[in-house]
Amino acid sequence: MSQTPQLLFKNRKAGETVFMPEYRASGGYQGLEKALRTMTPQDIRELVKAAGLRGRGGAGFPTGVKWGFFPADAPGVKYLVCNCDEMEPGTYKDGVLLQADPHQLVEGMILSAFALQTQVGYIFIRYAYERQASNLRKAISEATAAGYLGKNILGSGFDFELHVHGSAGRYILGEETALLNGLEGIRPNPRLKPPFPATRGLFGRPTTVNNVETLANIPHIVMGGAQWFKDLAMTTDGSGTKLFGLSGHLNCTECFELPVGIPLREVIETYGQGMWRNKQFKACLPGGASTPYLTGEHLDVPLDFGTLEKVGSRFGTAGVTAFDEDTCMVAATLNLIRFFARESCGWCTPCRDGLNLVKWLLEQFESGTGTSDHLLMLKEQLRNISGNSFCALAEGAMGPVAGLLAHFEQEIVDHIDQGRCPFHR
Amino acid sequence: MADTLFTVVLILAKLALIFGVVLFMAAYLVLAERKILGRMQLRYGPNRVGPFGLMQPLADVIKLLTKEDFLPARADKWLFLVAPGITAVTALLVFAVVPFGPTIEVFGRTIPAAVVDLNVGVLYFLGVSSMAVYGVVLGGWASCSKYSLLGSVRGLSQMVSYELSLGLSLVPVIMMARSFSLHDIVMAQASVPFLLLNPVACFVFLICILAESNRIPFDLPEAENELVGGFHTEYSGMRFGLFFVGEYINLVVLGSLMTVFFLGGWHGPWLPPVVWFLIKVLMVCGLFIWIRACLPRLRYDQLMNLGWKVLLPVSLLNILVTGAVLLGLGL
Amino acid sequence: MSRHVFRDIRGTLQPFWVTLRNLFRKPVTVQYPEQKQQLPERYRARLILTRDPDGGERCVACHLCSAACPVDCISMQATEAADGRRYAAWFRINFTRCIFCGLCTEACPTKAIQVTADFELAGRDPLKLVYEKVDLLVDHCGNDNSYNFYHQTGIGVTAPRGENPQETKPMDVKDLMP
Amino acid sequence: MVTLTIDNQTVTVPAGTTVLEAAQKLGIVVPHLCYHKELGAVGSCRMCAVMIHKGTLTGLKMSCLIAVEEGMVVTTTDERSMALREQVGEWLMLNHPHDCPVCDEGGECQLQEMTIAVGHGRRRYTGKKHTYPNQDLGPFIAQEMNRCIHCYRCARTYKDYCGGRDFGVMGSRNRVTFGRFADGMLQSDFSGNLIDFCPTGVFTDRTFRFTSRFWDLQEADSVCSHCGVGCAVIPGGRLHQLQRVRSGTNAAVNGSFLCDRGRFGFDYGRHPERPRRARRDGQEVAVDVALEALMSDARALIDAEGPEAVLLLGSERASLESNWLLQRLAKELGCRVPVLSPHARRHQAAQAVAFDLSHQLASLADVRTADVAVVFGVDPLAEAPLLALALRQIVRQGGRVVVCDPRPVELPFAFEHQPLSPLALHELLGGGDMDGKHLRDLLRQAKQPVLVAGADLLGTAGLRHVHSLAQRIATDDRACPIYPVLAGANSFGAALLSLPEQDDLMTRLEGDHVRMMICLETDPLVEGPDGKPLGERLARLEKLVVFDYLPTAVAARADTFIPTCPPVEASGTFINSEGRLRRFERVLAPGASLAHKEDGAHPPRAFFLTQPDSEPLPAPRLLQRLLGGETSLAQIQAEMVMDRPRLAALPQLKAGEEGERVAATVARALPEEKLPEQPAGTLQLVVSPARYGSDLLSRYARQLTPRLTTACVYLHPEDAERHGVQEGDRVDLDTRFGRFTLPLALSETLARGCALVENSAALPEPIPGSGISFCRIGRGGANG
Repeated sequence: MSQTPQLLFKNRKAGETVFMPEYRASGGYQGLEKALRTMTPQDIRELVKAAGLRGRGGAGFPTGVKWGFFPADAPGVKYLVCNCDEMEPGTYKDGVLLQADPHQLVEGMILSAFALQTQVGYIFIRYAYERQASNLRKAISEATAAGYLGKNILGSGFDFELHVHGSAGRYILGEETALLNGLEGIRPNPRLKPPFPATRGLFGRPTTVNNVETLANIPHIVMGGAQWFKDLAMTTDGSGTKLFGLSGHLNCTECFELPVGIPLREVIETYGQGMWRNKQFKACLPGGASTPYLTGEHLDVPLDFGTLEKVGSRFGTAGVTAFDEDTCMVAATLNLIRFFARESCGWCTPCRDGLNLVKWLLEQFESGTGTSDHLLMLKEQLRNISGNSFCALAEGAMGPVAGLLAHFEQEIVDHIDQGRCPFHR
Repeated sequence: MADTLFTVVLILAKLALIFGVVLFMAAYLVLAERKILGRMQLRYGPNRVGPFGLMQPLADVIKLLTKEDFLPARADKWLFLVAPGITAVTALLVFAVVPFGPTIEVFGRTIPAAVVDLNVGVLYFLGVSSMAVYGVVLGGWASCSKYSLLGSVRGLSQMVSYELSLGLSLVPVIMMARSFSLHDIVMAQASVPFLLLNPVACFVFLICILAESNRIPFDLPEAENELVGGFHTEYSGMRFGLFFVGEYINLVVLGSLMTVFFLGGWHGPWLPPVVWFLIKVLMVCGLFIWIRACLPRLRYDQLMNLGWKVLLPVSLLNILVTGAVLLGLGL
Repeated sequence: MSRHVFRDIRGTLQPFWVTLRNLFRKPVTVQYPEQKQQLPERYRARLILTRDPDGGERCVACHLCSAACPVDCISMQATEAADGRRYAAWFRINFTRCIFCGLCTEACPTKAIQVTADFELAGRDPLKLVYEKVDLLVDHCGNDNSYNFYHQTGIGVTAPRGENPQETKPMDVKDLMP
Repeated sequence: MVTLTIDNQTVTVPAGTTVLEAAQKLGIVVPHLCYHKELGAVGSCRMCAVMIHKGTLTGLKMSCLIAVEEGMVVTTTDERSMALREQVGEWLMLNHPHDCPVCDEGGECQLQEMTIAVGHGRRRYTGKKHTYPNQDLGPFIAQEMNRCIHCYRCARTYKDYCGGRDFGVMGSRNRVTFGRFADGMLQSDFSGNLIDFCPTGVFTDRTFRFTSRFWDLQEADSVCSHCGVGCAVIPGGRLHQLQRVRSGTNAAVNGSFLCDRGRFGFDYGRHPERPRRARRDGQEVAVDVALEALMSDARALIDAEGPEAVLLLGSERASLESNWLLQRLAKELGCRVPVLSPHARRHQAAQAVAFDLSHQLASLADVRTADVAVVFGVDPLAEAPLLALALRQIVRQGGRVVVCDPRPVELPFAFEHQPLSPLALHELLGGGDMDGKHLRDLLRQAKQPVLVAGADLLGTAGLRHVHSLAQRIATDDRACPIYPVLAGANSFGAALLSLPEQDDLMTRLEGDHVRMMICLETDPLVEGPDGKPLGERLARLEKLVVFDYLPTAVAARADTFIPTCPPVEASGTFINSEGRLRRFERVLAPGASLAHKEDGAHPPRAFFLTQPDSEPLPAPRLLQRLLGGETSLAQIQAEMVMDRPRLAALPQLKAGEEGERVAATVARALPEEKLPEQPAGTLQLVVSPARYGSDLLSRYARQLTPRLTTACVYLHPEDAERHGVQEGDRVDLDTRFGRFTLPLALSETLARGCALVENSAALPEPIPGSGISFCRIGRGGANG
């Protein structure tokens, strides 16, 4: 349990936030200094690519590849945006990270900005993360005072300014193009892609949007090197460590930094300290609310992007939410779908109206008025919403529904047959 | 002088009688047809005017007479006006030679029971009845309407086609009667009607007169549901009435001829000859009406095929056979 | 020659027998003015405009009946009442043209226009057969005693907006809560 | 060009076309809702799914978003895409109310069509439906939010395309609503486009509310006659009454848009005082009697007094055919050629456009695609509203618009305004370098520059300068076309028909030669610049004959009045400002409406062979009767082509098409216009049309009343201070057409040294585009 190398959480102390002196004492800003003195932007980009870092915000797109699309050499203003709009149910790792150690993100952003040659950075932070935002503001002012931010950073001739921007507080703002719209001050509907933000992003300029954890990993990669970072993972094609936010029917629901590729059983039994009240494990969401369920048969699956995709789920944000044997999966899914239907921006039909229909169908099952026609309808919804919505919200929302239909269809049938919820006492 | 005067008076009297009887029969045939058709179709037929609808013909005449006499624009005025008359008049004219009874002796004179007893009565009948087609053709053509024209063209070719078989079907009759006089023909059937002697000729004749009279199943010139009435589409009022009456007079006339040529004329036991004659004529008319209730209209090509490919060879063959038999019998 | 000679001959002669037999049967004709027939329930004759169960005019003058009418015998003008109800300012059916096909009743979304079995419409003055709304509107629901179109529409006419069955209350669009 | 295969048919389309548009070209309708050809695709409704078998992206894709690729293979009837479309139909109908019978959109509703097209017919959702509160959006537009399917077309039309600021999207998820922040009349001058662009019945025409069904309307392709732009419109009416106007489509002119003046200002033709009977000396007479009498009067006068005795006056709102037949009538009578416009200066400017500039005129489509536009002397929203919309598209695409105009021009987009008084504007154009260099550089650097010239303010001299400026800007590889703004629907046509020997109206009326005047669909007292002297002169005429369909001032003074028909009741041809021949077709038969007069009133029960009051005949028909012998419009047009070769396209012209540009033949020398000297102590007077209620037609369009603004005098604050007047004062204005008193309003964006009044009924003589004149201003004595 303690042998996992702690990168992001190495300075974490309960109830405390680490600021400049401690951060620097623990080796902070060394990566930045090393990079600005000895490396070219191209070197950093290639290093990140070699390290195999995959986006920690949920989609898991390789960061190096994403940076490869960015026109770093193009003239004019370019933007780096940090997506800290962490609104997914079951996911709270960024909040914990920023609560513990905000400077990591600041350093990571400066490094990334240098790698991508962007002049302006924004941290788009969830409205509820007031403490984290003030931590960040303090970290930024400290970094500015220390010369890590502003004009001509460390004499390298590189300029970077960093701003914290509070979100208006809707889930859709976590979608990168909606986030850009929100940042611009207009209605946060997702934008049409292409053009991708890398070519036309914030204010029409090239922009890259990365998750907090992704950016916070950059200094460690620069310091430790690509191979070291890859070796941290327990699977061959994974890399690095990951912040696992445990929640649900577990004895311990905390955030841990664990290696990528750790088996689910170990997460539940060792770190989660087993199921709450000694009940049986029934299912879990492996990576936040928008990922299909894993069941007891998946307990030995290593938690990584590739392996989870093979079993029909997604790694997502690694916010593991466990359910015990007494949980009605229809009710659990309905609860999630209610959230997603409420958080739809209303732009495209599958999300705006389709999720509501799914919600209504699940309500029918749960209230005992569902029929087998409704089950057929639910399957149609799954087929028609997934892959056909404008952005990933509706598709993610259908993740739990897909899991429900794949593993717990019998539970729906029980609801229909009994005319009531079998778990309801 | 007195002789001539007597003849004239006699002829006029016979004419008046025949005229009256034939027209009366035509009028009531209309009613009879409507009633019989109705009953055959499980209807009542006309039953509103007078008891059992017996005054219906009168009502029809009044109606027809009071209707507007309509002349289509661009119609050929004179022909249009004359055509219905031709139909009615030719039908009546044929009746001049029809003997409806044996010769009677009045004041020492032998008077034939016909307007005239021509010794070429058959030829007269053939000649005059051919004239009837003019009514149809001219009426249709003069109307300046495409339906009328189509109807009259159909009528023309139909009549020409069947005229031939009609004439040929009478040849065996003449051969057997050895006379062109209708009176002689009737006399020749005193014992056995030609129907029994030569049923083939009778059958051909029956079909041909059906076609001559433009009645179902040979009513192609009118064909209400294809040609809106055919040659008389544009006629209204009494002119239409004339066509109509002409058709029924024709029915009576052809019935009479059928009687004369094949049914033995006025010959018959117990009853007076004229009554026999009437009974036979009405039977033929009844047959016509019955056929109308039963058979559908032929298609045009079927009509022509029947005329030229069936009836004509059959009647020619019949002449040969009749001739051979007569020769064989040495008569 | 046809291969079915005997069938054809039989087919030609059979009608003679049928007609002959019919000649001695009793006709089926109903002698109309003296005898009257019991009409079927769905007989289609004179049209009426019915009212909804609450007594309001059902017709909303949507023009669907006039659009469905194959002989263009229906005409109307829609107008709006103070409560937002759409109704016919005038409604006219020209029964001299009507062919009683009933397509208007099929088209009617509010069940306003309905057929009755009253078919004795003949008259000498054609204008007397041009029926106006006052002649057409009746005081009952016709053959459906429960349907009220405005309960299904979502617009507030018979009840305030959102208070009909199967509707939620109007949402507060300025509410910041999701 | 790219070739691809859709449903086993190959089609070749330009690169950049979407699959949806390519399919449409093949006649394959892919159901869609949020896509509109003017607004483009945003991919929100997800209905236009097709299956792409070969291409960069394969699988189920939205056809409105996928650009065509060479060799692409697409099927539109794939099972998966059909299933998705049907599902989208179901989603959209979840909350849609079943109120089609009481919805004005019923029958022309894209949602109805698409729901049927996708095959959604059975409702499976039995839950509750959402309802929304509605907003009062003013007298023109009714809102019924329950019907909304959230395609965002309204916001894209109103905000993005038309630049309206008081309308938008509110809320999220399936509670998204579209509307104003608070109840109130929509402020944009293009608000009516919401009606056309909403695919369902959320926004409907309130003036047309519950009036008719789409399928009952008589409709025909026509041309809007409110201004010189000549937008394609489709008026619709029933029971002999024009009931609404919707936008037609003309890619070269208005696209699919229409301004509110054109859309809602159509009811001049059903004005209650519209004269429908011929009148002679105060007595109603039959039209033929009146025509005969007028002909014999004219002949007698000409025989007695010579050809000068009868003066014919044509019009800028009469059709090309009417004006030409008027010229024929002059020939027939043996009098001098007709004057074709009551406003000499305006007419001269139109001639300059028709003869000097016609080879380098821009169409509105050219304006939309330009990247720099400089506008001289035009207030687009007032004079040519669709021009404002076209200019907005320049800015939306990143271009720039500069407006040089004395008025406080407001436009629905960001632009650079240079407030220049009329004289300063002439000086600038004539080579003065006041900011001129900046403009010239801007134009020189532009890839596709366009100049917009207002004929009313610039006059012949100004147009000349704009012409030479355009020649200087143009290079070999790119032209610099000019979009002229003319006042009347047929100003260009009237100018094109005019003959060199034609004089202006006042010159002809000098002396006492003219004894009889015949006015064709014009009111020279309002449309001419010389109201008062003209009025005095008209009083001295022996005979005044007026042909018109409006109850105008001159019609009231006529000895002989003959009713004619507005464009919706006749067919004919207009030439719009850009020199485009446009045919309009008759929509309705002339005559009084059969519709009910008040609530519940029935139309007549009795039958007539002719409707009462159905006498009005189109002007060309009446003129032909005067000439003896009526022929068809086609015959007149054939004769016109023989007479005027520039109109060669006339016989092939069809209503509803783009129309043909009339090519220039020989440029003709125009007289120099001398600018007047400004007397000391005066202000330059600018008489500008208001957006509503200035032109003759909208004066009689009562539906526009809610949009009328109060008349006032505008001054720059500095000028007001110099003259000692304050905002809200009633001030006296001494002008050459009289003194009048109006309240004063100040405007920072007005040019200095100018007084601006809007031409309205408040003026003693409404004088449109009076050119350059001067006025003195003082405190109003009457009521302070």
